Parts: sequence; C-alpha cells; structure tokens
Amino acid sequence: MSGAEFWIVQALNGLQLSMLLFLLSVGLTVIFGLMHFVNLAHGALYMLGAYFGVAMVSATGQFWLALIVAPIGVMAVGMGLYQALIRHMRRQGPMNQVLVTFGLIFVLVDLVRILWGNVGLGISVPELLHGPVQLFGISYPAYRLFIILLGLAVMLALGLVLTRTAIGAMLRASVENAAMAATMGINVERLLLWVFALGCALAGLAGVIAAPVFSATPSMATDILIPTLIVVVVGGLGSLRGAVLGSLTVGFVQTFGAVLVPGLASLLIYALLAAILILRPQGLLPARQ
Amino acid sequence: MKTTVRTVTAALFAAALISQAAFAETKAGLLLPKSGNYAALGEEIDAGVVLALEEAGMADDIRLVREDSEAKPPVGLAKTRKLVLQDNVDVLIGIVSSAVLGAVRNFVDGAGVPLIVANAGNVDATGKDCSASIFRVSFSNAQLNRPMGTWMAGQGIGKVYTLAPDYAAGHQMIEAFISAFEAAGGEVIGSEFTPFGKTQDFGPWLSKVGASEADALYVFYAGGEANSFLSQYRAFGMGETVPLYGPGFITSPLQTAAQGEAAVGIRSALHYIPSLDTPENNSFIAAFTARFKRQPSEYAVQGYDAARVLIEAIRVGASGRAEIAAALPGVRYTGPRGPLQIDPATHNIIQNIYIYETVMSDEGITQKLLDTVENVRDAANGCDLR
Amino acid sequence: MLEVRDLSKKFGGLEVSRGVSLDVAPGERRVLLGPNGAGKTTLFNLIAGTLKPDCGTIRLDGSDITGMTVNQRARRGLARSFQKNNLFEGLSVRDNLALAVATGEGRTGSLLACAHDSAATLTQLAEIAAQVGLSAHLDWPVAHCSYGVRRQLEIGLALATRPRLLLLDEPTSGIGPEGVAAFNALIASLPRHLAMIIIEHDLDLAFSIADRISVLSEGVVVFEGTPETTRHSRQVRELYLGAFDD
Amino acid sequence: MFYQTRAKNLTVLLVLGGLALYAVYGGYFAREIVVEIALLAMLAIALDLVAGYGGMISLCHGALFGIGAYLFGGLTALVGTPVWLATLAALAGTALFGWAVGAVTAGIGGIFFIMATLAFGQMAYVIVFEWRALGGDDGLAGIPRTDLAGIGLDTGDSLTFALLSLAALALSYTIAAIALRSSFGRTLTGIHANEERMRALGLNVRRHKAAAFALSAAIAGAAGLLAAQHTQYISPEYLVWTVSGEALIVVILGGIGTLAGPLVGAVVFVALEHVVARFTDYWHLVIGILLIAAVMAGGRGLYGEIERLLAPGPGTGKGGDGA
Repeated sequence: MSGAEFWIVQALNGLQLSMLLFLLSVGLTVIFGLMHFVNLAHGALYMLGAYFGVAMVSATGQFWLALIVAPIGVMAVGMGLYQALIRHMRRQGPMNQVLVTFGLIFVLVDLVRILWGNVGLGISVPELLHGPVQLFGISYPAYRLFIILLGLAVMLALGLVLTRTAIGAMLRASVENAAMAATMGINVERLLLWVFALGCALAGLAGVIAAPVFSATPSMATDILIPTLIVVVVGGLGSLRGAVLGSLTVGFVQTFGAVLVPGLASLLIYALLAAILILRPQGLLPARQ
Repeated sequence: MKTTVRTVTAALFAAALISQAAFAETKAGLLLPKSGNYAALGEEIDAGVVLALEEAGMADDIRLVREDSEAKPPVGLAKTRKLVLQDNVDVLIGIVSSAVLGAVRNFVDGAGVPLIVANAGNVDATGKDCSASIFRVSFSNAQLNRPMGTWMAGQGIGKVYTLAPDYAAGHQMIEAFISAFEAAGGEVIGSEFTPFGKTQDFGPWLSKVGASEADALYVFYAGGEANSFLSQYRAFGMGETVPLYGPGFITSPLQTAAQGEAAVGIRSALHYIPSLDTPENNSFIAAFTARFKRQPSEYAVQGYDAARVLIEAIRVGASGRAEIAAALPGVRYTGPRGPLQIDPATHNIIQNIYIYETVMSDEGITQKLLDTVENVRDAANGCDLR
Repeated sequence: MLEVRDLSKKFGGLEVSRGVSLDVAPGERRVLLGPNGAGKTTLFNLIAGTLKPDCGTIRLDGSDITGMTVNQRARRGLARSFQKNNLFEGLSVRDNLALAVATGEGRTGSLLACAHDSAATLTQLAEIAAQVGLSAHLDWPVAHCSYGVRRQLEIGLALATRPRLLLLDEPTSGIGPEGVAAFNALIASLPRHLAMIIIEHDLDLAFSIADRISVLSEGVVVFEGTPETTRHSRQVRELYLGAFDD
Repeated sequence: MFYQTRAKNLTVLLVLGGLALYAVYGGYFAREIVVEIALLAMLAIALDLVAGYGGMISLCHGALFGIGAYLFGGLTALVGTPVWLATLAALAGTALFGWAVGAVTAGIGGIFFIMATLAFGQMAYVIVFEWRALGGDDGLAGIPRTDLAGIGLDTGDSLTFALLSLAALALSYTIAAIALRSSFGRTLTGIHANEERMRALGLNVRRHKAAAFALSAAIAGAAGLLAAQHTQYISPEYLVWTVSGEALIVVILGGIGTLAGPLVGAVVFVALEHVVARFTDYWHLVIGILLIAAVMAGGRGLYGEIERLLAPGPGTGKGGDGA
C-alpha cells in the first residue's frame, strides 16, 4: 500500500464513520430543531435497530429484508414512545427531558438483555458485500462502501425532500417558527409525529447496518450516544447541513486522531466539543442565527 | 448374589453418607458480575461452579452465597466485605474483572479469607502484589501469551504488528507476548493500543497494519470488542495477507456463534478448548451440555475448577478459612483442561496452554489443536509464598 | 455625564443605529421620542452594554465604557428598566427589591451573612417600595401581581441600585391614566441629581417631565431641543404625522 | 429563596437519626449501606446547590466526585502525602476544577450547558482512564483512612466510619444551607430566576456562577475523597457520566431545589437498588420506570410530599425554593 493509498483508505474510514454518525444524528437534530426536545434514548433506538436486524436475519436469513423491516420496527417503537411519553415532555425544559429519556435508556437496555441476553450477536452480510473490493486500484471493504453509499443516498434524499417538496417547506417553516407555521395552516402536531418517527427509523437503520460491523450488544445504547450528541452540538442543533458537517468533522477527527495521535484519540472529540461550546456555542451551522 | 450386591451398594451408600456428614458445612461467597458488560462471563462461571458441586454431590455441603459485583470495583469491594463480615463465608470464589480483583486485594489479604479467582488475569495479583489468601485457577495474562510468542517465532514468523485495548490487561498480554517473541528471534514492527471500550471502528488501525510490512497480526480482544474487531478484520480482506494470532479470547466458544465464518482460520492460545479429546473433558462436556443445554466455554471450566479445587481441599479434611487456605496449594488433579496444580510460590495455576486453530467442521465451528505447551508456570516476579 | 458618539449597529444588513450621538448632562432628564423601529431600544441596549456597537464610543463621567460589560456599567451607576417587564419571577416583591438593593450595594458574595436581612438593606428597600408605591404589595409573589404592580416593580428594581444615570424604556406602557399620573409624581419626587433617559410615547407626559427631548428616526437623531422647541418643530411634526395638532 | 424551614429541619434530622440508628443496630452491611447513602446524598446536595438553586443542570458531578477521590488517593497512595494535606489538596483541587468549568460554561444555557458539563466530565474521565501512573482501568489501591486515633476513634471500624460519613453529610448540608441563606445564595437564586436582570443590576454573573460551581465541586470532592477512604481503592468508574446521571436522578426523586430532598432521594435510591437487586438482575429497568413515572407525575419529588404531610396548607408542596 503506497502512501497516497493509505491516506485514501483512512479518508474512506473517516467517511464511513461519518455516514453512520449522520444517520444517527440527523434524526436527533431535526427533532431538536422542531420540538426543542433532547432524546438521550436515541442511542437505545439504534441498539433496538441492531437487535431487530439480528432477529430478522436469524428468522428469515434475509439481510435485505432486515434492512427494511428493522427500521420500520424501530419507527413503530418510536411512535409508541412519542404518543405515550414524549408528546407530554415537549414543554418541560431540558432537565426533565434528559431524565425521562435517561430512564428510557435503562428500560430499553434491560428489555434487550431480557430478550436477547448479554452476549454480542452478529449478522453475516450478503455474499455481495463480503470482503474487500478493488476500487481504482485500492482495496476497500465492500460493506463499508455500502455504508458510505447508503449514507450519501439518505443525505441526498433528505436534502431533496427538505428543499424541493411541500413537506420540506413545511418542515423548514416549523423549525424557523412553529407558531407562525401553525397559523399558516400546517398541522404541526402531525408533522412532529412523523418527523420523530422518521428520526427513529433512521436510528434503526443505522443500527441494522452497524450490526454486521460492530455486532449487536446492549452497550451500543450508551456507547454511540455521546459521539452522536457531540455531532449534533458541533454541527448546530436543528439543521440538516449542520448534521452533515458535524458528522464529517467528528468522523474525521476520530479517524485521523486514531492514526496520527493514538494516545490522545479518545480525548480529541471531547476537546472538540468543549472548544465548539466555548467559541461557537450555536454550532457550526445552526438552523437559526 | 443379588442380596450381596444390594448389601454392598447399601454399605457404600452409607459410607458415602457418613463421610459426607463428616464435613462441616462450608460457606462460599460467589462474587460474579450479573449485570454490565461482563454479565455473560459471570453466567458461564456460575454454571461451572454449580456443575462441579453437583458432580461431587456436595451441593448441600458447600452453601453458596451469591453477590453481583456489577464488574464495578467499588461495588465488588462492598459486596466482598459484606460476604466476609456479615455472611462470614469461609471462602470466596469468582471475580471476573482485574479491576475488581485490585479493589478487593488488600481487604481479602487482611481478612485472611481464601479467594479463588475464577477469571481476572492481572499478572501482579500472583506476582508483586501476591497474597497468601489469593489463589488463581483461571490464567494470568502473561501465562497465555508467553508460549504464543515462542511458538510463533518457531513457526518462522518474522515481523509482527500488535493491537490491544488500552488498559492494564491489554498491556500485560502484549508485553508478555513481545518479550517471548523477541527473545525467540522475532521482530515487533508496530504496537498500538486502541481506546478501551470506546473503539467501535477499528478501520484506522487495521489500515495502518495493512500498510505495514507485517507478516502477522497479534491481538488481544475479548467479548463484544472481539466480535467487532474480527468482522472488521475480515471485511478489510486481511485474512490472506496478514494472518491473525492472539490469546484465544478473540475466538472464545462463547463468541464464535456470533462470529460465524469470520472466526475460521484464526490461530490462538488458551488454557482450555472444548475439543480436547480426553476422558475428563469428554465427560465434563457431556455433563455440562446435559445440565445447561449449551456448550461450555473456557469460562465455564474456570468456574468448574474454582469449585473443584475447593472440593478437593475439603475432601482432604480442610474446614474453615485457615485450613482451606493451607490445603489449596497442595491440590492437584487432572480436569477438563488437563493436569493442573496451584503453584505454592505464587498461588497461580500451573497448567497446559493449547495452541489451536478455529476450524469449520460438520457440526459447526470447532477447535483444531496445533500444539500443547505443558505445565506453563509464571515467573515469580518477586513473590515467594512458600 | 453621558457622551455618546457616532454609535452604529447593524443586524445583518439592517442598520439600526447609524451614527447616533447624544450628550446628557448630570441631573438632566432626557426623553427619547421616535416612531417604532427608530432604534430607541437598540440605543438603550448599546448604552447599557447588552449590545456591542460596530463603531462609536460611549463615555460615562468622562471615562470610556464602550468595552465594558453590562455589569461593569451598572456598577458605575447606570441602571435601566426594560420595555417588557423583566422581573424575578417566582419570588416575592420584597425578595425582588432586596436582590436589587443588595446587588446595587455590591453585597452579593458573603457566604455567611445575609445582606438581604440587614437593617440598611431593609430601610432602603422600604424607601424604594414607598417611592414606587409597592409598600402594600411586598409579600406578594410577583406571579400573582397585576400588570400595573409589575410595571411599578420594574422601575423599582432599576431605582433600587441607587443609580446616577437611569434608562427607562417605555415605563408607562399599558398602565392607564392613573398609572401615568403616579409615574409623573414619581419622577417629580426623585432627586434632581439623578440623570435619566426615558423612552416615552405619551407626548404630554414627555413634554411635562423632559428637560430636553431627542427625536430618533431610522437610527439617527433627527432633532434635539427643549420641549418647547420640539413642540413647534416642523420636522418632528411631520415625523409624527400631525399627532399633536395644538 | 432558601429558607431552613421546620419541615426541612425535621426531614434532615429524621434521615440522619434513622441512618445512625440503622448503622448502630444493623449488621455490617447496614453500615456499608449507610456510608453509600451518606456519600450519594452529599453528591446530590452538591448537585442540588447548582442545579436546584442556580439552574445549572450539571452532568459532570460524577467527575467532580471522582476527581476528589483521585486527588486524595493519588496523593496519599502514590506520593505519600499526609492525609490532612491530601484532604485539603483534594478539596482545593476539585473546587478549582469546578470553578474552571463554571467560569467557562457560565455563558451557556439550557441543553448546551448540560452538554458542556458532560464534555468536561468525560474529558476528566478519559484523562484518568488513560493515565497509566494512576492505574488506568485497574484503579488505585492502598489508600489510607483518616487517622483519628488521637481523639480515640478507630476509623477502620465500620460503625465509626459510617457515623463519620453521616457527620460529613450533616456538615455538608449545613454548609450548603448557610451558603444558600447568605447573600451569596440569594444572589444565586436571583441568577436562576433572571440572569439578565442580575447583570443589569451590576452583578458579575460569570464570577458568581463559577464561585457557586466551585463550592458545589468542593462538596462533591469531599464525598469523593470519603469514598476513596471508604473503599481504600478507586477506579475510573467514579467519573463516568452515568454516575452524574444517577446523582441527578437522586436529586429529582428527592425534590430538586429543596436541599433536604436529596437526602430522602439518596435513601430511597440506595434502598431500592438493594431491594430490587435481590429479586432481579434487571434493577435498572425498575429504576428507569420509576424515574419516568416520577418526572411525568411532576411535583417536587418525595420531599414535596413530605412537606405537604408536615405542613398542610395552600402553596406548600409544589413550590421549592429555587425560583
């Protein structure tokens, strides 16, 4: 492997991690932008996605089916939580939201432990995505390329929906000013429910696609939470562009931190977060100025 | 004739009853994680303990008091104090995490309660911080890795890259490997430590290894980290270019179900593998499978032997804390993992280390024995308990 | 005592202050007039330090305070009331005033004694309460007070720090004729050495309390003079679209 | 505004007295539980001071607790510093760290403040975890207890240590109550109620918040150094953010902005943990459900209910002291 190849592969690694973080953070950030709601249980939904994926694959052997069904399952769970809890928590201030969703982590993690046990469970990926592929003379894992492409596709689709469709316009209006949006005849309540559901589905999707790489474990719920929150804050709460930029920043800082300053790798993202909070607390690309 | 048989059986039965009644009841505190990341290991060890007691017919003579250490040092210490001071146990069994072992070390040492360590491998616990009260029947971090260093150099492997999580056990395992490997003529061209418990993406490190000149990669990963590491190693297609070696936790039978094909071809070393074809192991596996409806792992054997050495000590008449502690160093027998004894100098176990390859057979994933390094004994590191 | 020179402030592309200059003499009572959006509250925010000007200087008693924080300016004798009531919700009227008095005296750091219960604080608190007509409401939780009482408290909080320059932002908005009369009396009762800048829409009130009047429009001072000259200025008349035909 | 009411006196005395009796007449494990409760309550009091009265919802109090423990443990076990000096250094060190966090985050509000404190706490955790001299993941053993043989107390005895921990809790409560009753505390409440106004009145809000955080940190650090003495062993586990989360649960369960509530919360939390853990390995599930129910029900936690029982009448039971 030549020097240039090495850096390209590391850049792909950074991109792969960024895409995973993007799928997780985009739901969290848009939910925050719309409802000012902080969902610490978002990581637990990611975990659920992974376990739903494991269950689907072991029941049917169909990875592609799991890729569709697991996010829908997580979405259903999310909608249930929304109706039962989150709807009532919207105006309660950040502390109560933090606490309730912290409690939800406990509940969901223990439910998963009861249903699936403590041992990590894996999924094998379809033959098509096995092993490395050759790309412009560089060898790179096919599955990681798949994650990158899927992330980019979701990114593109969300971008198009947000800028080109009526729903997107409604969404942007509601993020800007919910009261105004309501007077314009937008059913904000229903919009919130569906946005929340979509955010959960994307977290679930991230969970399924992560399962073959990291295998499904109960500790996923808290492990991924903090990097995701960092992405959201670094990018700027509530904005799609912020989530993109935040994911790329955190993904690349983590990857290249590991390569260049191995001893400090785990400290770097916290330092990044602290720096952003002090110097630019609104994040890099906030939804509102 | 029939009556004779009956009489003899009855007599034997009665003798057995009498000899058992002669033992005073022993109270054993079982300290294992029931929640947290190590919960699965705790479950396996517990099963092994139960099997040993039932097999010896001593389930009623050794009363178990179970406590959850949550694998958290402060909790583990609090529960240990409770077991010793409130429940007045005669002996402690368990401890998965080296951090918990470090936490309870001084207390156990001061209280003079024998502790039979069933997993935690910190070298210092039977080295520079050894204690007359602490016995280990699992392994030490050095014990598993030194033989592998010598063996790999003997296989003609020249340049090796090492990876392990950045915590005490990771460092001890890799240090032991490197010293043995280099002493035997090998060369370590890169050695890195990944943030422990926080590393999900091994891509950056794997790419670094791939870009190096390494002939082989030597890693220590266990539990969930082992699964992620292995699948990422496979995805990078490094199986053909940089073969993987390490202590066998990476392909523990506990994990191979989740790992599937990815585990096949890995060469590693452990103190026990389920495929050992010895009468002791075959009957152990049969009994364990019948009792718990699953295959045992090395952790189950550790639990089994932790209870077994206690049973052997009680069988020679030991009762109470001091007598059990005095009897344990003399215990020796051949169990599922082969011959074992407790080193009187350090109280660490002396045992065989098995170098094996994980292979796919008709019945699924199994282990093919490549080599056996007999009676591996740790250096005393300044500890002399004799 | 206050010298404002060429203050400018932009929000995005919108220039809200465009080189405002203003001089207020010690003890002077200045009323700021001007249509909505003329930049009056922005000017207050610039003087009080809530906003930083893009350029220009502010001097208080001869020293440059442009770079100072809100609290540093307050410690130098500058107090303000807010256009929208900005009170300590959840506390009683007494606690509100006590906080203001003690903070004004700089007695906030003691870990043992409580300045809020000291005789000096209580005397001053009673004095301020009497001045703004809150003596009867001291034990009321702010949340239970009527709008008028809250408006009085808003001014009381600003007065409680014993400032030398007081900025009042529409103190009489929404309180009705009786409130206006009471406010008029309050201003008359305040010591003459206290300088004030008052944003006011009630022209009669403005003319009766002001020593001088400045008129702001589109971010600049378009007129400055005594109440008498203001009343007869064509420029001001046009700005207010004949709002005060005599 | 904080007032040391009769209901508070009664609650605090009942909790302290009850725990002391439990320690004296209960077995060995009872004393362990009393120490656990006392230290958790100290941490919760520290958190209530800034969160309930200052409006600063911190997720780094676990880290403050751990920093206190590590400063004390590192100095005594590694450097050989005398216990009294190490105690002072640990208190000063945690206060300094708290002051720095408070000063840096003073301009940040709401969820961003929570995130910022989380970041600083996790940074401390990572540093301790990776610092090999401090034992890393394996922790640090060999920490001595305060030697009070001079006044005839054997701190190695579990009952003595339990009663000492209760004394430390009583002292922490008193210090917090005095501080909250003082000008300093009232000013803090003022900041919570209306930060902008306090600034307009001439208060250096950043300095005040930093000072409050330093005081809170010192109390959290005191709890941490006592924990280090209790177990005579420390590990990075203390600093993880979930410890801060649990402290917040205790505050909420007991009643935020009541100061007496955290004591009640700590008793109930630890009791629940031990009782539930006896029946199931999944006690987090139970705690999680209770937490959600407690927050959804609103109100002032357990202390709010106690207040209503002790002093029935309008207005009580729903309003804490924090504005």
